Amino acid sequence: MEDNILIYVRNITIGFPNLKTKDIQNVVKNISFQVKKGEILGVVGESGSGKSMTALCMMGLLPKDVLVKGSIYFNGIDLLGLNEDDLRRLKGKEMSMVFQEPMTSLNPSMKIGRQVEEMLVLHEANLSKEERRKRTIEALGQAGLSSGETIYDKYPHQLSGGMRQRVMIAMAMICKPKLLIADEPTTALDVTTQAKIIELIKEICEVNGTTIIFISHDLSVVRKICDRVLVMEDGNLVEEGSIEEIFTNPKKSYTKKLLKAIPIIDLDNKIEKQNVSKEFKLLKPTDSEINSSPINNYKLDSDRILEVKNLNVYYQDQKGLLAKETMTHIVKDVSLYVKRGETLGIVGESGSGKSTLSKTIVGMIDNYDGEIILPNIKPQMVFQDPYSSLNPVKKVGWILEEPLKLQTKLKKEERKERVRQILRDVDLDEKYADYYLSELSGGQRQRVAIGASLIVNPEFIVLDEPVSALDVTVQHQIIELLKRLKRQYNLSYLFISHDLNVVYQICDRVCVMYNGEIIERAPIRELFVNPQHEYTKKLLKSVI
Amino acid sequence: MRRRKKNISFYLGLIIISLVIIFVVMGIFWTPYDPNGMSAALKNSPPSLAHLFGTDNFGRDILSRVMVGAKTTFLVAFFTVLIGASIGTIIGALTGYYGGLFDEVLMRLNDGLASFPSILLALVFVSIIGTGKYNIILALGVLFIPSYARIIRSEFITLKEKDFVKNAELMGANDFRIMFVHILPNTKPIFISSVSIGFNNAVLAESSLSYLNLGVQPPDASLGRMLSEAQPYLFTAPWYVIFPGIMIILMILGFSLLNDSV
Amino acid sequence: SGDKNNVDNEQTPAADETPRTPRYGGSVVVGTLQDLDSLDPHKAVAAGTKEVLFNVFEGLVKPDESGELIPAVASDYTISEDGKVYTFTLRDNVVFHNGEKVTVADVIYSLNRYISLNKQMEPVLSNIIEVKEIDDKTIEISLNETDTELIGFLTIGIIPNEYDESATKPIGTGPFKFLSYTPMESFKVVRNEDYYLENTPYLDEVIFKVITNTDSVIMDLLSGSVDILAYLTSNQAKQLENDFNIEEGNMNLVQGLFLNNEVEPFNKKEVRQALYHGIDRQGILDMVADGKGEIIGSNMFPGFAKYYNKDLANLYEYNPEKAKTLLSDAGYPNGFTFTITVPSNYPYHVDTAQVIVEQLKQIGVDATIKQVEWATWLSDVYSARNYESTIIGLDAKLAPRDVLERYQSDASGNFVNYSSQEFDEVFEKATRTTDDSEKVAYYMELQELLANDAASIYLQDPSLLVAVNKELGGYTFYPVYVQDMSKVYYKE
Amino acid sequence: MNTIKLIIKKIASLFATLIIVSLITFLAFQVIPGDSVLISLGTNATEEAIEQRREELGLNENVFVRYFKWLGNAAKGDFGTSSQYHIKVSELIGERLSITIWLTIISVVFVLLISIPLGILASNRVDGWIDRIVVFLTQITMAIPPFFLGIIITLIFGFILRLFTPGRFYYPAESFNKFISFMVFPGLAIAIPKIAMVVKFLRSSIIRQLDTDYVRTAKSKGHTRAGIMYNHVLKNALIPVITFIAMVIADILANSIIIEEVFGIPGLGRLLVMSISNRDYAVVQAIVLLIVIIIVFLNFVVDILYQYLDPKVRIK
Ligand SMILES: Nc1ncnc2c1ncn2[C@@H]1O[C@H](COP(=O)(O)OP(=O)(O)OP(=O)(O)O)[C@@H](O)[C@H]1O
Ligand SMILES: Nc1ncnc2c1ncn2[C@@H]1O[C@H](COP(=O)(O)OP(=O)(O)OP(=O)(O)O)[C@@H](O)[C@H]1O
Ligand SMILES: [Mg+2]
Ligand SMILES: [Mg+2]
Repeated sequence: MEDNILIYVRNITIGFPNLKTKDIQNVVKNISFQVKKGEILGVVGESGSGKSMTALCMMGLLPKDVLVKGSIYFNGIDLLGLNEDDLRRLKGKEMSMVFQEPMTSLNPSMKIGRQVEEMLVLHEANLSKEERRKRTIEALGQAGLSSGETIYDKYPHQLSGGMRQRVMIAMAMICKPKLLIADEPTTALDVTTQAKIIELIKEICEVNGTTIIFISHDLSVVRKICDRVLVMEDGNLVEEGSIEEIFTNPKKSYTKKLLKAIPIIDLDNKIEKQNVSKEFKLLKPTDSEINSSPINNYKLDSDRILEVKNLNVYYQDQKGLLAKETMTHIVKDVSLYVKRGETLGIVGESGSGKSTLSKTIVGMIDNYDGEIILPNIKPQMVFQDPYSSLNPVKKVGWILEEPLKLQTKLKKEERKERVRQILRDVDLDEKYADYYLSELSGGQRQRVAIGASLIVNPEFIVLDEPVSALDVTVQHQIIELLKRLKRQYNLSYLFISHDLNVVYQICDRVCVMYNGEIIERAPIRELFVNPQHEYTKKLLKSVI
Repeated sequence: MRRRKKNISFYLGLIIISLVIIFVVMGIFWTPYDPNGMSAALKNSPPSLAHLFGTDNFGRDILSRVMVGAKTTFLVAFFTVLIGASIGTIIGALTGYYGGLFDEVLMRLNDGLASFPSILLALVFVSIIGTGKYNIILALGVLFIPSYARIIRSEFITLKEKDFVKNAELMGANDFRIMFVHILPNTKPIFISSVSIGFNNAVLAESSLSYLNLGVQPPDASLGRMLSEAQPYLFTAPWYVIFPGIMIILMILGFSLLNDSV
Repeated sequence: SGDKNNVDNEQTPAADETPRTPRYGGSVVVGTLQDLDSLDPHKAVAAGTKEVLFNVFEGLVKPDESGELIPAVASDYTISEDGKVYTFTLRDNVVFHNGEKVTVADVIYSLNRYISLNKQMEPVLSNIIEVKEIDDKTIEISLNETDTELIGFLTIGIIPNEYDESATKPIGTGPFKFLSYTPMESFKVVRNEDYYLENTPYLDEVIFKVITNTDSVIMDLLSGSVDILAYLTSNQAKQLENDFNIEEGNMNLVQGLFLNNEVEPFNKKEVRQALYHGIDRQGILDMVADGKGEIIGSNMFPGFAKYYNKDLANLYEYNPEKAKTLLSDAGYPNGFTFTITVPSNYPYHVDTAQVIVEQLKQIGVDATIKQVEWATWLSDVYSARNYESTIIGLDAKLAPRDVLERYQSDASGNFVNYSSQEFDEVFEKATRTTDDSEKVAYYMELQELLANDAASIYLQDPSLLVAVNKELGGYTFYPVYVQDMSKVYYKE
Repeated sequence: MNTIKLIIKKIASLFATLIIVSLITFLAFQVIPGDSVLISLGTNATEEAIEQRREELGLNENVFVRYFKWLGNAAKGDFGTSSQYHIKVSELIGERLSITIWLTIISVVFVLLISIPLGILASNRVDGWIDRIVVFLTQITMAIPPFFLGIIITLIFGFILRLFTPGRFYYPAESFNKFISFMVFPGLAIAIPKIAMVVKFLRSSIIRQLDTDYVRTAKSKGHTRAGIMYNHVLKNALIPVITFIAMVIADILANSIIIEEVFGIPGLGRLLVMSISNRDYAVVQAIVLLIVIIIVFLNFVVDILYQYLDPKVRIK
């Protein structure tokens, strides 16, 4: 083995025993690859193709009943042959990992600061308490969490999706490991933050000689930072090569398909079906727009499905039992509306209050003032974090069937049929109906969540980062599905995403959120062509 | 939630419980002797071929008594847990989910019931509906409610904050469905252990009631009653205590082994 | 050490096969199965309390081991010919535990206090017209009507004049002085140095320890934390044989299956008699007490030898066939069902009930047992008479009328609802007569009446088994409930 | 919510509970047959005597009048006099309460000290041999009725090992050391089945947590098994167990009767049983109320702990 090889994965097969049929289902099939020291290796591929499983396998973190064949050499040591203690010594210090799902991967009852700091406690025992704290806050800051001091004392559920992701990154990098496996580390980050993080990763790689395995769906990011790429499909390693080779001269049909599906913002081809151009250049909604009729006996414009007026949302913070409660003002004086058959996009900085806004709209947060008018509609919501928003003890089939049971009078057979249909729609095999969520990949879970919200064709759906964990082909398919349903049933969406490509493809109008406020709103094309606010300009610069 | 493999405990539990059930069912149709038949000549005779488990202080065949006693004990424990767990779960679910004044009121009642002396409660039941097996079931069942209510409530308090619950609300599930279809299955591991512990407690409570003479009335047999009757003969006729004791242990052991691996 | 010659004749330790020299001093723990209900000798009603207080209080007279009443605080007494005047002469040297001498005033105060507190419960007392002082050594009790048995009630404790702290700091004249009492725990007494009998008692200290859990009794005895314990079961006695002396006496109880004579079908004499024939009393005795005890046939126990009618024990032989015939004659060819209500705190009675249930199956009678708490028994069975049958043991004071008076038709203790004019008449005569042999004859007749009528099913007088530390001697049985510790001593 | 407000609210609701429970106890005494008069008069009772005694004790008054009289006195701190022992209830209960509380503390200490490590040990390697042994042992000990366990412990420690004298109880005032060294054994007898239950409960709660993603994260940090257990799993796993332990404590407190009987400990439990059978209303009432106070307090502590353990939960 060459000296400069850090990781050598040889003939790895990962299989799950199926309790019912008693056979073994291989989710990673006999793959081999090598990673050089200091290299950044990108791993792309179909959702559910075994990327995360391979990564977990390297870290020795697969569930207990999994069967693994093959060997993984780290610096010449066979990881699979190591005993528990020796393997443990490598973890955290020598190799660390950013997990795909940051919500469930953080301990819900432990403060963020302590969770990050723990790395130092475990691996740099000589540090004093103050030093540890300093380093922790520093690491959080590097990961783009400038207010490290306040975040230190928060619990995971008090952070936004992107903030959690950055916490995970800070945690994985704080000890400057030799190998960093990052499984979709930037899915929940807005492009500006993403750019910052990627800079950081690159820098770390250069300064510390860290080797990085970077699993991502975002091919443009992969292209930007990786040296080499692996392409996976259905458990197989279909192609391997340098960035140039793969992106310019793909050999395998899957790779080609993947590259073709990369969404490109083609400003000229965007067909303008909407007649909303009047709104152009509005920083704040005009009075006439909001108060189109007197407040007292307000009736919603028949074509408006949602109207939000001067909404302020707060979170209660209580530090310790005896402390007084304080209120944090998160969403500040937000007004917006969604028309029937329209898709309103919300983009914005991570932690700016997008999820908070959407949760308030669907009625999950009570601490608000202002008005939310949602006449006679049951909005559905796709949560940013699909894993925790779906019932963990139920099978996928049950979860998908539940809304049908609740909202339709379909017979059992019809319901089953609908479930099969929606599974196909979101590009999941029917067999997954029999799976628990814990047995799915990140992207598969996300698709289940989308399926569950779409299955009854609700008039209005709030989607919070619905496609962040999907590979571009599936992403494309989902977006097409959403568009089709929208046309077919005249659905309306409130679509939150940091992925401007996606936003561009699906949204009719966009609001840009920054620090709890809507700083800009415009029809989609206008926004891209002619951004007004500084932040918006910055956002767009990092894409186009 | 991961599917867990069925392991040795499961099969061991299955075997034990099957044996117990066979034993009990057989006792319904046939016993080697009349379980209440006495004989002065046979008083306290040790196990022999004629009396495999020996005889008690009335010369009654212990094997026959264990057979019918196991049935009584099993039924009492089973229904006690059924009553306690079902009502307790409902109360725990409602209070945990809704919280507020409702919770406050029911939980205070619950505290009251939990602190109310069980003997006094049993006496009240006895005075209202008389003694006997069914009365014990009712009294014990009521006594068991608070513990289930507490445990399920505490589970609900944590679970109701989860996003999947909020999501279920959005899907249009009514409170009832959210509580019992969405949240409840998530309490399964805790619920299962409390059922198993409850079964156990019920068997023991039955024997304690017999010990306090409020349980099954003589000459009817129950395992608990036999144990407490056997107590004075611990040294002179140890078989009297050993066989019902083994039966109780088997019953509880089998049940919880089975339970553990569900 | 003790000097045998100085010991009063009457106080000689009862027959111990190999009398060894008693030693003075030492402390003994006596287990009692019932907590004390009051320390006031005039208020205590529980047998278990009287047993204990016997050591602290003495009456004008007190019982000896043969059931005779011997002088105590009084040195002598006479009963007038017509049985209406009792005259007592006080003993000279009796002092209270507080050091004061017992005077006539003390006696009069005590008797009056007792009478006023208890006359409703013991109607006999209302027969007393007055208690008066004759001189500083003599008192006289005069009665309304003739009653020679009243002497049996004069065992009541003498307490200091106007003393009203008996409930917490009892002061008596008995061989032991009260030291302390902890409810549910123990009652401690110490030797009374000034007791009027020289060299009595032997022990320095006696602790009556309340043991409510009969199941831990064996452990307590074996571990040495209890020296004397009465009311053992035959099984417990067996287990203790090696480590303790097991003394056997009589319980002096009438244990019976008492039938409510007013409810169907027990209102029919034939049915009651049928049950008698259908119950194998010897079988019960063998089963529950390994044969220890004595079969009885009426409401009187053998210990009361003078009045006991022994011919009745076998009046009804065990004969299921005859029982069945009687039942069909009475209109129950297929038997009947009934409930036996048993106080659950008496395992002995519960066991007896179990055997009876089994035996009665032979004659087609189906009995079920209902265990109740003592309080419930008192209210439902005894007081409200709302029951079909019950098993209980009846005890009595040393007066034959006390044993039998409850069977008078209108007696308040007549919980079996027995009603017989003949009985009432004979009872009247028995209590009125002053002639002793006539009295005995009447009482024999009363027992016969009860037996012939099968007023209830009289089963047995169980034997009283007492475990006594092998180091101890002098344990004495009485025909009434007492634990006389003044005769107990450590052997040299 | 402000903690002081919370405490005030809890105290208010405690009083409500006390009133409800005392009323229920009172009514229970109306339902069950027998009364203290009959008990104290025994078989000597005549109707006149009973009537007179009832009159003296005010038992002939209307039930509610009696209840409110009791309530009024109780509010002034006067819980009445024991009908059996003719002494003040407070006096009768005083020392017994401390004995029972000691017994409870000793057994709870046993439960906590043994069951938590044992539960962790067992779930450290689920289905490993230690786990199997622990599960098996706990299962068996769970199945032994308390009175029986009491006897076995007396036999083993009292007769075979001679570590204490069965039946020879010492008051704390007599000798505190002897008191404690005696109480250890009944404490053990109470604790053993509870230990088994807590182990079982804790084990299943831990197993549930071990399956979660955050544990995976902790593993990736290079924690040892023990480190994961103490720093991550335990806190989350304890949430349901805390409730259970509070229940166990309440149970020990309220139901140590049988053990007190077997070991001859003059505690509250025994007093309660005796008082119930003696229909000694005042004593029973006072004991029940004491237990209520302790249980409500325990549950309050649990609620507070909850908030501490699960940051998402807020006491309202
Ligand atoms: N416990 C399990 N039992 C059975 N199958 C499982 C289990 N866990 C994961 N799988 C399957 O393994 C496959 C690979 O999952 P993995 O998480 O590695 O996908 P991925 O490539 O990371 O996908 P994504 O991009 O969506 O995260 C998926 O098809 C999933 O259904
Ligand atoms: N439960 C909570 N309690 C207190 N603060 C919270 C809570 N949830 C979110 N916050 C805070 O509210 C702010 C906005 O969070 P939100 O989740 O709405 O952001 P977001 O715009 O969705 O970000 P992202 O794109 O990263 O998901 C964050 O600063 C976060 O720390
Ligand atoms: Mg993945
Ligand atoms: Mg968000």
